[in-house]
Amino acid sequence: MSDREITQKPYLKLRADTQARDRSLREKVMSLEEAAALVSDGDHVAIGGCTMSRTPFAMIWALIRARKSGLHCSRSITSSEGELLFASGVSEHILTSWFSQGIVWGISRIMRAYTESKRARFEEWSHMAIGLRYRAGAMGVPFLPMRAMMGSDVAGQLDNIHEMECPFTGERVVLVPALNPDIALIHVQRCDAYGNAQIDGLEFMDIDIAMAANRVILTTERIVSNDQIRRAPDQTKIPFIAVDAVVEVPYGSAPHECYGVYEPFFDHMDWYAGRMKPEAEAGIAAYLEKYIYGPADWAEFLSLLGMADLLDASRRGRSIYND
Amino acid sequence: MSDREITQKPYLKLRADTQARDRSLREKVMSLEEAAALVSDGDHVAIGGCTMSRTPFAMIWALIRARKSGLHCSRSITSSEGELLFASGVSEHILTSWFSQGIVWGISRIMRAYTESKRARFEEWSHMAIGLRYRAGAMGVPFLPMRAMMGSDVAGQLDNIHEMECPFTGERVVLVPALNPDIALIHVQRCDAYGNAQIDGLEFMDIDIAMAANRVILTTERIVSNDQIRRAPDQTKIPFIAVDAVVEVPYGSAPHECYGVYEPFFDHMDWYAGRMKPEAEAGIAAYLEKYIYGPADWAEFLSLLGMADLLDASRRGRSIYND
Amino acid sequence: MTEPLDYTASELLAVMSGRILVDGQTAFAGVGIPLLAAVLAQRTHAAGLTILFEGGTLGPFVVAGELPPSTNEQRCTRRANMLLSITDVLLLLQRGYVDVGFMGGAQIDRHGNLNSSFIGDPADPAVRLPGTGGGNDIASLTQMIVAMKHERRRFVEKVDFVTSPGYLDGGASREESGLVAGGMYRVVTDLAVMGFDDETRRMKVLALHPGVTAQEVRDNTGFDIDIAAEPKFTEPPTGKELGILRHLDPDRLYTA
Amino acid sequence: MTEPLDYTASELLAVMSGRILVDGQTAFAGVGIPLLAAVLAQRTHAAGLTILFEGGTLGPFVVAGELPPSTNEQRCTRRANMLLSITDVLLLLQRGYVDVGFMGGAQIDRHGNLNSSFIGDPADPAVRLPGTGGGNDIASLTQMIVAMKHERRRFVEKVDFVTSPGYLDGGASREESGLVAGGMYRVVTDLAVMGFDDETRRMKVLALHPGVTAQEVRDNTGFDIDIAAEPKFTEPPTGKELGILRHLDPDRLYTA
Repeated sequence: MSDREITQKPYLKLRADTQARDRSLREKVMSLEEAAALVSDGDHVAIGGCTMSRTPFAMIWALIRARKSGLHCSRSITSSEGELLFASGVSEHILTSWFSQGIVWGISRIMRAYTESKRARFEEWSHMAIGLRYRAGAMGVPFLPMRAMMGSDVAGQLDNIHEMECPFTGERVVLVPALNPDIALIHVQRCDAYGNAQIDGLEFMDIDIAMAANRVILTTERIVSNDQIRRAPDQTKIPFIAVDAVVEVPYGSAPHECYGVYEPFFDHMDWYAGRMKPEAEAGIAAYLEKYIYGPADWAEFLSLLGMADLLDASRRGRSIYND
Repeated sequence: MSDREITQKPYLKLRADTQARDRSLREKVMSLEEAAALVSDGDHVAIGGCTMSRTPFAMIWALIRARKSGLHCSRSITSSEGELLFASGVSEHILTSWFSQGIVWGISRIMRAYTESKRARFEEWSHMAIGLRYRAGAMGVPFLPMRAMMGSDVAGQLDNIHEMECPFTGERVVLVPALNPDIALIHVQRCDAYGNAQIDGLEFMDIDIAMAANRVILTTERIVSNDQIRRAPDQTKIPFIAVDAVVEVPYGSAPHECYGVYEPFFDHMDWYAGRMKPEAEAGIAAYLEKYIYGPADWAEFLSLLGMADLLDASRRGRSIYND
Repeated sequence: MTEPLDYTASELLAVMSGRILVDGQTAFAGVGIPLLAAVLAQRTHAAGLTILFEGGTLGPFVVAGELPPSTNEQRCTRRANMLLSITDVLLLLQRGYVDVGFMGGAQIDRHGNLNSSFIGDPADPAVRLPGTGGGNDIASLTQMIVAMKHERRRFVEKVDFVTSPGYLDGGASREESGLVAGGMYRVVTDLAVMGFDDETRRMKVLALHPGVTAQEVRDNTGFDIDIAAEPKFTEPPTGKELGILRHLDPDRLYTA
Repeated sequence: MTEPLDYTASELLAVMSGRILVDGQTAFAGVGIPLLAAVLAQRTHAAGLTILFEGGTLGPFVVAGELPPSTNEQRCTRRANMLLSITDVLLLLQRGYVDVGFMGGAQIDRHGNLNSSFIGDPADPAVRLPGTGGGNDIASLTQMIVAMKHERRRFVEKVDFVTSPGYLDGGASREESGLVAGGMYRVVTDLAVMGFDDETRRMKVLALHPGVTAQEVRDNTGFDIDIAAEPKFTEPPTGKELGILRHLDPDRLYTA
């Protein structure tokens, strides 16, 4: 199934695609719907954040509503957003190191249903291998060496991994190929209208993903002035030259967390997990209908989560700065 | 001259050396003199900062006073501290990408005198190659690939550089070997007594150097509480587990600059450059006598630079935060 | 002698694996039992233990009653010494800064290989499990401690899929595969503490927990396991240890 | 027509090389003439030009009268959009984010190779020069613009040492060496603007500066250089351009 593979671009093509982007300091603010139009069916979409943290949930919500298809997704660790991508038919292929809603909720029934029936594919690489694949992409090299994955069946079932002897030390290392996503979705606490982004707390693999991708959509809790960015340029984590769209979406990671702003909406996540228990596929179909396709806009989705949950998640989120 | 080479450690030796370090959260505050004792003759010493910025000048000053010898030094770009290392006899080998006091002062007469007479060696690698060599060391891999250096005589005159074909894309890349310095000297704006360091402004190659080295001496403008560090852990750039000594040295980069604290002492640097003009070697010998060996302590060295220069450099340094 | 204390199997697991950690070590910990055990160690015999999370946290303070649901939420970062990117925190393993990796396991075999990917034929599995996460990296690059329930279906002759490498086929096969560093150090269960023979790299019982018999271990192990004729016994959990655990996890999320 | 304006050779160099930069481009600039030229371009025809410094600065604001002495001081960072590590800013070149590299040169040959390492035999040099810095990386990975004085000893048949690769031995030799991207784009001097033949990759004059003759260029070039029989001429510096330069460098550090 070659259409289920993520292929590597030749270097000159990678450069030409990057050079063709307008990398000048220009305003890129748009709506979720406009940003969704930048994603083409069949694209390799890299998803920022990790598990339930800084997931670009609003953007994924918009992609599902826009009825995208054939997306190859990649993420460090995949949580409920992956279940929704499979169940909505948006993606049949997720490259990740771990895939379930979260340890406390057990094994994902949706992931199991789709992968065991071969309707979708969970391509497993080690956490570090995925990180180094994005990093190779960000560095503009075709591979990076590493010292894990050897001996394991994780490496054994992959055909694009290569072992070599170091020409300097004679040591054996594994080479993993670069990932250069067609588009990256990243949610941040703040950025300016040009796309200079600051990230608080855990960065996960977001910087490498942004620099590796051929296009970057930033969703952000708030848009700040370029003057504010320039006052502390050592706090900029993603530069405007790498960004193609900026969307201001308060609570854009809900019901997951955004560091320092809100923790996960645990009540909703518990309820969601429980909803999958009796009949997973019917459960998630109903969820998609009510929470994804149903709402008129993102605010209406947040209303469905409820004001009490939102306040509680926010209180817990801000508490990281209480000490 | 094999004693003029920096050799690569086998991986198991690199690990064993690291595991033998006490990496626990413990106080490491000591004097410049005590820290200097951690450096052994013949060590590979990596120097943080770049050109005239965040140079660990006080630490180098202490190493020269301690009459170290045979040090192999490496640095991204080398300025007057390299002239002093050569002229004092502390080092006969500097691996760097560029070596002169600074563009505005022309070609270093000391660098020329020592290298042209073959009393010392300036081993030239490209800026990015040095960065990637430290990064490979920090990552625990024996090499990293890159796409520069090919075709040039810079690569041509090195024997520890290797070309290969990417097994995934067939593209040609250059491999550069890891640098794992025996000891790194890094000057920072602030750190705690355990060695958790924050760096403002330009990082240069300091993070990779610190993580690559087998031992790290931090000099710092000031020591702050561990509580202050823990209040913003995303601002920590070098973790305590990698640090072996913490020395509080106000103006520890003088007469070079420390971002946001002071700019270079330009009057002194101009005077110094002029001092080398008529007779470089006699000039630097006199400088060593008066400024390095002469002072009773670092405060006396600063006194020789003069209060007016210090105030002016500080005013200019802080001005970065005026906007 | 006072009355023996009451404790759950999970509490026993947390206490016994926490005791293996040594003061001054740097340990990569997963959430659940490993994290509880590591914090317990810090608050008993190993105040200078440094905890790392694969989400990117170095040296955090874990708040009682606010245990993180994964290693990637902000709860993992409270009063931490440093936050790093995922790739950079994992690279600490490769660079050699980390002494111990500490995680749970779904299935383990006689040579300490862990499977968290597939039950059954990987090409057509009975169950697709959540996968490696950082498990493969941690097991490849550190001395590993695994804490898990001792059940016959979990302790198998040969795992269906090697997600996180132990000693592979035993003997020198791990080193020969290119994994020159690290290796499986201890497996801690609710029945016993296991290690591995230096030569054959086969799992063996080092000590039984109080009241456990050799036969009980054999009955719950899916392969032939070496147990000394006169086995050693671990010391039972103390009131202090149990008190700390219950303070940390008052809702018994991980210790029910 | 007004009186021709007075300007120094360095000012001419800055104006002429600045004009080559295009609005919207991303340019790696060295200090001295390249930086002055880039800022001049921003303040004339290329407001959307992004400047990068190899010290780690992306999109700075250069304050008039406070020109940085190297690309590594805090003066390079004022009101910048982002600061990166040196390695990471150089990797932007490799990843393809940068259009143009812009630097000075000590010695150049007919195929655009630059030498900033050794005068004479590298094994026993007459002069040890300061070396590549980021020059090799920038020349390997971008379209290059070089600004330098036009002197016979600087424009040589073959450089003593290829520090920063141009087209190496001409023809396809650059690509064949593995340098598949970038290449020498323009050489700007106080006499003329040069480019390179698409096939042979030999340097050729594209335009002479006002008042300069073809013979003057030949006299100051150490190799046979192609000049059209009826050469084009550049437009002289304008009062606006010179005014901006003198505002930026009031002490004439770089434009004396």
